[in-house]
Amino acid sequence: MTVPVHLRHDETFVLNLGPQHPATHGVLRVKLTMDGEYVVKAEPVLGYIHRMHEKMAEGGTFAQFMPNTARMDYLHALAFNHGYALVVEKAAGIEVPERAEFIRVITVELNRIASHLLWWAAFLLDLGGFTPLLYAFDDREKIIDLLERVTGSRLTYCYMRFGGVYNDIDDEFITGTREFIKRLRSRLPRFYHDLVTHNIILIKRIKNIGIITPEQCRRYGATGPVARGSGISYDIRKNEPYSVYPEFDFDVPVFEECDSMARYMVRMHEMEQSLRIIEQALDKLPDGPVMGKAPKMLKPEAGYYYSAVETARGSLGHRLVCDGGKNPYKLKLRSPTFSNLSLYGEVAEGMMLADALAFMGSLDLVIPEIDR
Amino acid sequence: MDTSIWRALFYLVGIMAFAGLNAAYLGWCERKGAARIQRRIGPCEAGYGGLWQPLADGLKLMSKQLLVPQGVDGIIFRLAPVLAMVPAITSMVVIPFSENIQARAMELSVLLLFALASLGMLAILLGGWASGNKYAIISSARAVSQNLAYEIPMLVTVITVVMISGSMNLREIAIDQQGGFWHWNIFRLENGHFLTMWISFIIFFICSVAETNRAPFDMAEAESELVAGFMTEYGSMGFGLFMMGEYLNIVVGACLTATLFLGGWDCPFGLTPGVWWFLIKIYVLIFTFIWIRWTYPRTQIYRLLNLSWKILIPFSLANLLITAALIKVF
Amino acid sequence: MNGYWSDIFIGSKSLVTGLLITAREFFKPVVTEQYPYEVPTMTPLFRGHIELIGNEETGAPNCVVCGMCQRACPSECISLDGKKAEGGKGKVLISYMLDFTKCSLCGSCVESCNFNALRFSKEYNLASFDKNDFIMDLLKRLEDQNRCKQ
Amino acid sequence: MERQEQTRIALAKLFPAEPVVAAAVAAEGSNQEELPPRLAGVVSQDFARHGSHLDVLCHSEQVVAVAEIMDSEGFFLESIAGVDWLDKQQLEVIYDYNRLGGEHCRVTVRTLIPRIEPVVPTICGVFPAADWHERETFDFYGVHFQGHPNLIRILLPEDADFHPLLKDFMP
Repeated sequence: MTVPVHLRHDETFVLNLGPQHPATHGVLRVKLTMDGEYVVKAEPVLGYIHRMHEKMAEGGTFAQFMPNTARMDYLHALAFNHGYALVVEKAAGIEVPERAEFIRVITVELNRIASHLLWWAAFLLDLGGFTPLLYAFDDREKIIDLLERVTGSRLTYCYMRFGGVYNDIDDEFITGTREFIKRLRSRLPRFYHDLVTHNIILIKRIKNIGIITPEQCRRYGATGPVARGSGISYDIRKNEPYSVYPEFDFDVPVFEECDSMARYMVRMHEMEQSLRIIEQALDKLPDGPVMGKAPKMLKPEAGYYYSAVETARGSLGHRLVCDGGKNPYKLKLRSPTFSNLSLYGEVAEGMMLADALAFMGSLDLVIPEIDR
Repeated sequence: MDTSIWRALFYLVGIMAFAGLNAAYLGWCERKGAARIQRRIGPCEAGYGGLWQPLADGLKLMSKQLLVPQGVDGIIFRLAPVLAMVPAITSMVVIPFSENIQARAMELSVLLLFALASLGMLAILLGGWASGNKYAIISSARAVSQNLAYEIPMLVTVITVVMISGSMNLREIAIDQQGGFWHWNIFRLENGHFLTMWISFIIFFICSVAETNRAPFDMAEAESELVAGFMTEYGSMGFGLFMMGEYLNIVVGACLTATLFLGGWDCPFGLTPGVWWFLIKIYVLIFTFIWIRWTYPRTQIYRLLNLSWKILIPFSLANLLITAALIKVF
Repeated sequence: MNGYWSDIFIGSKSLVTGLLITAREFFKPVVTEQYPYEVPTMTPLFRGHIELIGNEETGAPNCVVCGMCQRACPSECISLDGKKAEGGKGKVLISYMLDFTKCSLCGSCVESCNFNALRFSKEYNLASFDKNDFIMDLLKRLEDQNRCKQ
Repeated sequence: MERQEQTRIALAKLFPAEPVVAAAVAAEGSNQEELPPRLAGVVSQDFARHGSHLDVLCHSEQVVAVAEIMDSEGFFLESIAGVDWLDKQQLEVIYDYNRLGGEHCRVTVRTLIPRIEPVVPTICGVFPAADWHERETFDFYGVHFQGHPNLIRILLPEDADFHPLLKDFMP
């Protein structure tokens, strides 16, 4: 609600939201100081699923960390695969064949759609709508089946290798993907927009809720759909092109309203853009090997390397420090939701409980990625 | 009217059976309906089509211990689920199922129903309050403000119906609408009431969804915000009674809507009226409750109050005035 | 006041549209698979736990005990042992243990193998009450498979 | 290029004596290993190779001043990372800055501090984003960010008494 409320700071109580709570999607805990139903202070408490992946990276070889990357953002695992592969390839100077890069882009974008579908489903669940969840899962299931076909797993993929990908795609995958594109395109207007986006209850529920100003985005380092919903046209695929993204024609959806609805719309439009990318990639898919020449044991030159990719939630950075050894000397993962969530306390202040939770849903949190 | 003890016993048993069956099997209907809408199968393991599922659920709930957590107000905590159930069953007493099937045809039976509905709200308040849980207390506070806001437009629309029928006796109101759907209050041709009464019907229906705390107005048990709302601390049959009370409230709401607006036991074409028509009407209404629940997301508490105070109350008042004018003019 | 009326009309329209969509879905066939009654087909790349590949003719494992899989494994799930082959060169596998409780099915071992000695099994019904059931003796598994073939 | 140059000049003002040396290092940047340790200063580097345009090595007390310049140039703080150089008995704190849209420019700011008493002033006052990132670095490396309002454990349990990413920590 935009009406300013006078919060009484003397008559408050503390509401422990989580770590086990239906709205926190996992094990996030938010310590809410409440005045009645109004949030006076919100303080996220992290670390309930912290696994110290960065130490694991230092303990093994470069290749041995690859399976771990999928265990952070389990919804957009292939982007984490991709980001890690890119930074190591950058450090070790490995060439990737073009076909492999195309396959990477296709699978990452499919995974991005799956991630957005799941976000949409979970967001609607936060808002109390259960049926859309299953419609989205119906579509997501198709993507997962396709990805299972090429990667061998359904959720925590370990598909990319330094210098290429694990497995080539086949005709069945290509026809399946084309069918899926057609299917989602026909379903988006009805099951997503008519049923939910244009629904007056939803509009009233998330419009003008959770305003994040562009300046707040910059000060807190928010990226991805959160920044794009605040009118900042920043997408690493465009601003800092990596892989073969420059070859495709796609738009970066930007909405100026800064509210939860804007973030919602950004993600809905991103799905359509991802479909466009996949379609073009399938059309242009070159022939050739899917695995380049890469030494079995990598020993990158000592130095500092940074590489960023755009995941479904924002900019994922890998800061790699090498000392010339065969394992990463230091690998820091800059996960997007860690920064996105850090502005929660400032923005949620003065909201009503239900709005604060709707706002939290609109940030698209994946807790294992925050806690790493 | 016959007042023998057998009649009382017959209705006591009949109403209890009707209430019990509905409370149990509406849960099954809800799950099956939701499953169909979501293109799933729903309960299918226990019996044919999962028909024994309510029985299995009931047995499970009954065999569990009623946990009374430390720090709750024991008496009120135990009383609240019963209080949720009793008014709902009692309401059945005045519902006219057909011309001959009605336990007690009271004057002012409409008023009695509203009094009992408010008691049901009290159960939520007490249950949430006695739990001593923060989520439960927020939920109770929401439930009270919501019920308060929605009783006003509901009563105002009922007054319009009462004005048309000239009685507060549900039986009289139903008899007044006999003889085909053009006599029903919602489409009433007489005096041109059909011009406004369909709006009254919609208002009344929305209010009964809100009164029974059903989605999209389930603010009190919004599970993604308040965990389980006032039921957070309840387990076993305490929870079971709350659930049954909720379903019974839906039945009562549907019965009331059917009687006030849809001609009670009347056949739409004026032929062979009977209890079957009444049952068909209430189950269609109940299906609509389920259908609505599995279509929309939840509203926000202040949106809900806005809807009542800014849209429903002005509209119902305007309807009241127009109806009064129509009655006066013709 | 403008927004008031448009909210009511556009809002009601959107609500009716929503109801119509779910009503149409109500009459469509189910899309879910009832698992124990219908089993979906498995993709060729399905990753179950690993298993040894035996020689087509003799049935003896292809493994030459080079230990590449053991070194490639990020979670140290694999422990294998071999002894010198009698009268020949190279080694013979005498035990191959997989600690499946630690395995994350990454497939590094299968990829690192240069002798076509490892592959993913298609096993997925792996529930058990006992943790020890997941410490698997793959050599024994291969022998069992060979016996089944005969 | 314009933005990069502008930022470079703004940052170079912090290191009055050293720009000449820094430029020389940049020229021969390809074989850094053989050169003597880098002095504080700003260096342009190959983006395609290292993933950042400017590499700033500063003294720990300059961190806040650098952050203020980055803030006025419209950058945002992407992350803070620690590195433990056990053999040199030093800890390194790496700040990654980036711009949200506009001309692309990434800046890496590094500072080296003694391992015995790792103290760096906080940049929370400039970028609130640093709050959590600094807490994380404190959590993993024990770097004490002076002036941080709430320097407590973030990812590890509240009662943890170790800093797991230090190279001599063995679980």
